Amino acid sequence: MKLHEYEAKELFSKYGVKIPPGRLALTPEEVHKAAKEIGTPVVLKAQVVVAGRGKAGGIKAANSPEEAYELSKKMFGMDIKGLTVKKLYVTKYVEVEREMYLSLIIDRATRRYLFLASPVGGVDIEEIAKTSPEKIKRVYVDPSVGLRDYHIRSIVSWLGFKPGTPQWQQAASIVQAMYRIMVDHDAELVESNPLAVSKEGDVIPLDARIIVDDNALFKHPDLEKALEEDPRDVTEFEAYAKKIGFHYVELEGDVGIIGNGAGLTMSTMDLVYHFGGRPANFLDIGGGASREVVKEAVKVLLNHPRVKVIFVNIFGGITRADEVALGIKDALAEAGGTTKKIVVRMKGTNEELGRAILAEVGVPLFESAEEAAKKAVELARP
Amino acid sequence: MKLHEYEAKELFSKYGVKIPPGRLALTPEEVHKAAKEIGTPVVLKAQVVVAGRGKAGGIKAANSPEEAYELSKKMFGMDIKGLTVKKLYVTKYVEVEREMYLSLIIDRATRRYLFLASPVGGVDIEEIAKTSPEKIKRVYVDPSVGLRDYHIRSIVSWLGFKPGTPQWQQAASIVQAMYRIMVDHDAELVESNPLAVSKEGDVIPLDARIIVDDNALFKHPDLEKALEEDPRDVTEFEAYAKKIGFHYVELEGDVGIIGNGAGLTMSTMDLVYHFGGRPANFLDIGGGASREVVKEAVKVLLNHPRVKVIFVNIFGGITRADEVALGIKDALAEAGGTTKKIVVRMKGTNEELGRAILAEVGVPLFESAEEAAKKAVELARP
Amino acid sequence: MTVLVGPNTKVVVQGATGKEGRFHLQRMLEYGTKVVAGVTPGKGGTTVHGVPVYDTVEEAVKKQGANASVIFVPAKFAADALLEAVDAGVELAVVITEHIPVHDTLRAVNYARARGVTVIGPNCPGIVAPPVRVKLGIMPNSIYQTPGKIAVVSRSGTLTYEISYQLVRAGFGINVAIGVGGDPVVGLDLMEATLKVAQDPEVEGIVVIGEVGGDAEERLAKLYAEGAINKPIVAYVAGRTAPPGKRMGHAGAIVMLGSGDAKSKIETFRSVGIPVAETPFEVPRLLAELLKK
Amino acid sequence: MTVLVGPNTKVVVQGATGKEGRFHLQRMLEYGTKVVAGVTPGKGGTTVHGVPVYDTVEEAVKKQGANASVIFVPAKFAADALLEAVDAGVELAVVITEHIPVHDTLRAVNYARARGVTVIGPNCPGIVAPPVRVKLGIMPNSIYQTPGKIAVVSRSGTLTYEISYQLVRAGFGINVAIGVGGDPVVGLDLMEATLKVAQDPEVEGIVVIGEVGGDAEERLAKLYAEGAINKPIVAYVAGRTAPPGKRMGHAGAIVMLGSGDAKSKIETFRSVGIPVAETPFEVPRLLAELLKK
Repeated sequence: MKLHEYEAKELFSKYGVKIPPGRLALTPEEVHKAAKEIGTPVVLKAQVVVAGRGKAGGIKAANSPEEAYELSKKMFGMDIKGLTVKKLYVTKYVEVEREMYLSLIIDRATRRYLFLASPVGGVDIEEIAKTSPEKIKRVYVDPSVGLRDYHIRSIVSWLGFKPGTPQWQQAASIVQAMYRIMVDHDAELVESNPLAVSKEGDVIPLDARIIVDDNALFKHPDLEKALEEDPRDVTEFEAYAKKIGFHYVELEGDVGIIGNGAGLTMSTMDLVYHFGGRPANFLDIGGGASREVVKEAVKVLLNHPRVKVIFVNIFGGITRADEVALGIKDALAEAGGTTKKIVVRMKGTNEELGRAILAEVGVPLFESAEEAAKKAVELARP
Repeated sequence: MKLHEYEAKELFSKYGVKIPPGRLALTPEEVHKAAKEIGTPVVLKAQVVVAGRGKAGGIKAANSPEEAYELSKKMFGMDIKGLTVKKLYVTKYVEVEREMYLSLIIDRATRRYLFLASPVGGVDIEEIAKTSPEKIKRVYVDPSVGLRDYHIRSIVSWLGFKPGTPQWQQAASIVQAMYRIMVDHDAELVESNPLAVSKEGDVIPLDARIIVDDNALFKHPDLEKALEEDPRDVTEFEAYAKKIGFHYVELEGDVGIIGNGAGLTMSTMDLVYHFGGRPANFLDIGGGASREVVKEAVKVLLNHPRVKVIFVNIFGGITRADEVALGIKDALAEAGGTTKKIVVRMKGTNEELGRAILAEVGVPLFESAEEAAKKAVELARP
Repeated sequence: MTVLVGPNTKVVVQGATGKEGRFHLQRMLEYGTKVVAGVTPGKGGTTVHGVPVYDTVEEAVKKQGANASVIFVPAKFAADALLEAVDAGVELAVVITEHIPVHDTLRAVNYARARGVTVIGPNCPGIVAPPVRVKLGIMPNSIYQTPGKIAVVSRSGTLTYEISYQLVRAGFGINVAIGVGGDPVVGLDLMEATLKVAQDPEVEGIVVIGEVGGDAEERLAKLYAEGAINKPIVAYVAGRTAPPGKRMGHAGAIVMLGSGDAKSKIETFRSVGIPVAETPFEVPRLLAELLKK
Repeated sequence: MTVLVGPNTKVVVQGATGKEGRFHLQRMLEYGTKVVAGVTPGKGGTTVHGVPVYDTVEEAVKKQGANASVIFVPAKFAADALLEAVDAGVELAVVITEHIPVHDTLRAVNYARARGVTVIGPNCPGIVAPPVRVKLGIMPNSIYQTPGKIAVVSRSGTLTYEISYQLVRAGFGINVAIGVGGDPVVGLDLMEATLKVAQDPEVEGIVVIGEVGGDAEERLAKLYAEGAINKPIVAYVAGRTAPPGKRMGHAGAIVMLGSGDAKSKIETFRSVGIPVAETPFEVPRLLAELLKK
């Protein structure tokens, strides 16, 4: 679950970090009121959980409540990388002395928490890694001992602060807060970019990003509720497929993909691409493949406006091909006819039986996934 | 720091464990009032931090507030193993169905927390270990992962409870509370003995014992304060020597011992005992040995009523014998004469100088600790 | 012989009385695995397919000599189940369970590793070794009937079966197949598992199946380049068409902070001389070519 | 050669600018130890007796190649100092500091062990090896001028010096003396340290100095009885006259829950054939007798 900036900043604040005054606004009127209360100049920030919203026009400064009001009218409803702007975060404009980068992730290789710190920030870490990799300091924190003073010292001095200064203290408390947020909220990422020194000399997280482990949401009912109320980065279709229990990701092509298992489904997407097609989605029905589940998956894609061809690729050791075939037949029957084509590749038991059932509804069953993929791509051609 | 039973039980209660109603009383009048409030029968328990107070007459039952009043008059001021009874804990009499043993310590060998559990309790663990060692279950908890449900299941089922019963739940929450107390309060021992099942079917810690790591008291100012107000298990002399900064333990003999380093001081006690004497104390002045420190140590023992001979055994690589000698001379000067004898064994630099200084005040300096010990023992003979 | 498992592997199934546990316990028995005990707290004293069930792993170890565990318990309790297995003294634990919170995994896996216990998973199909007919996991038995010299090491489940099937059809035999798990943090990662199978003298060739997310493939390539592995490797990496910032089914299959995309993994493999198949079906051919050399 | 330390041991002193650290840094240098760096947060850039001081152990390791640390920092910060040393990659850490809370030690020592770092202490005099003239600790240099074949392993400080002195006077040379520390939880306990020195071919005889509290002596006796140590051992155990339930100077020197008294330790040693000296001064004679056999 990706937290909105305003949610992330509220968490920072809850952990004692000083953040610029800000208000969430859902209408231009609320923006006007917020700008007035906070005092201009303010910054209007579109609350969409994608990177690069600034370049996409999702961040604007305003010198008066009126200007904020007018700007917000254009911003509400904007589309930023496929997401619609419904919330604006109105925040005090901060004059910045310098910008830094600080994030906390889980390092897979060492199985430790890992702080990435750079005295240069404001751009993506990918950018920093490319242009000045020597500026990135990695500080590993083992979960069995937790964050210690020597870690903090190492990070804060790398960011360029001097021991004993108030800035050192502020930066240290931000490091501590980020670590506590990471652990207490089962986060996968806690990032402050830019972390800034203001003209007044305060160390302030100008932007904040938190991603919480979806598997741990059951421990955090408040977040679960917030996600339910605002599903944020899922499209309508993703929400629909997830509700049924599928792993689903929206892509941009026209060949609908259904696979069992994440790796196989991805490789099916890649296969379609390899033969010149464009996958429309990733839909993983999970390891097994029952009649009911297959039916539901096919129904999802039958309802998908962009999908022209549905490519079902099931590899099952003990999965019965006749079951899968019946699931597809059921989906077609429930839909009551469709213009979409279906191509099935299937490895399991009772393949002949499955082939016969699919033949009834005019769906070809392939044994070779490559042949099936070629066919799907061919059928999708205009 | 050894907690009194009432303090330990308050902690248990704070961690959600049901304990029998109880009141601390400092006078017979308070005992009367407490017994009335709690409702008789009650048990009066002397709050002295030594084992075996029951056998020593420190635990009495009373059927009425008047009986409690009368009994308490005899109990206040009682001497139990050298400690004076100043506090009584008046607690509701609990009819017991069965008694168990449960404790939590730090296991040195595995460097883990260790629960010792026995379905048979009420006697010392030493006793259980002798008579029915097979009844003791050891459950190790690694600090890096903490107490987990499987540990609790293992302990609670060993104690004889059935999953799903209210007793199981009560016992499980006692295990959890003990672990939390151990970790939160830097304890070295958390013990409930007996842990009892009452006739009503409740699982209750009838007695509770907690020892907190002295080195961690700075983290627990409330406990530090409680220790200051009630030094509990230290004699007047121990309190006096500790205030100066010495490790001091009272023994029962008449040869006063001063050593530098714990091992050397113990071995000096043993040496005196080996040659037929009886050490009066353990006084460790620490690794080094400055003039001032030696003076203070000697002064402690000069003031000790039972000590006839003071045996100073200093082994120092770079310690100057003349410094030590001057310390002894200073102490004697400040005391203005004493009937006590002093024997010094000393290994360091400037030994001749030291010998000369000590000779002035009639104190022999030995190079051999064995010779010195023999001399000390001889001098202590009536 | 095969790595990690052998004729003396005695398996306890944690979560044996649940639907999944029960089903796969039987499949494991059918495959030939010595499943000696099941564990479900509160179900001690019962049996599953003739296998005795205990309340604790400790009992299963003491009474049946179990030295390996396969874990099917629900996500909320699975990390604890792993800790219990470690404390009970097993040498190998395979965690099938998906959706375990990653911070829980982190703690449990680090604990196991510190105690010298090998963990496969979580969120994995397990390990299967045809030469000794031992399976701790959920791979379809039918695919793993042909013992041989090829090791398959993979971050995926069904894709592993698919590629194993293609290998067998092409005439290869399987020495061992390890699905290391699709979570960001696993007990034995793709690099470590590859290194392990490479050290087995019985293994002649290795198929590595990677996917988007993390840097295990890159670390493996580095190791290979340094000469730490001198066995032929063919790789396949799933997810070239996966968009950044999106989780592709597996919790670990995500391109984050600009790292972990399939293309760079493929390039890295190729840059150190590891051939990468364009499709899963190309793997057997590339492997045959490599082994001919 | 000696165990744990050698000519390549490069020492960083944590807490180098404090009174104790400063004093003993000089003594270690005088003894011949390669003290390459000091560490005190905020004092980076200064020097102590010509040795450069850094803010972090990481810097000391990177810039001076330190591979061992000796810790003099105050009790409240000492466990963290140990963790820092471990994370910085030293192989050996000697914690001199007394009065560290035992739960803090527990965490830090377990962490170090899990990462393969040897810890001596806390609350210890350290390690000194006359043949290589390396000292990480606070032992008086004057006592350890005679290299030889005897290893002294001890839970005590000054008593170790005393017995070492008696050994040298009796004509023995010292190979290594290790004071394992007087706390209940130490990084390398009496049993483990004895096992370590016993594995050194240069060691011909071992003097073990135990005291009341814990069961390291009993575990050592068991190991000896099982044949894991085949070097002559002479033991001494301090605290026969220590009353139960009282802490004898060392936090770890306490008879608790009926275990740890000196008499039973002495009896256990004798029951497995390890001679125990009645007084510290008997040690050289017993050792000489044993080595003559």
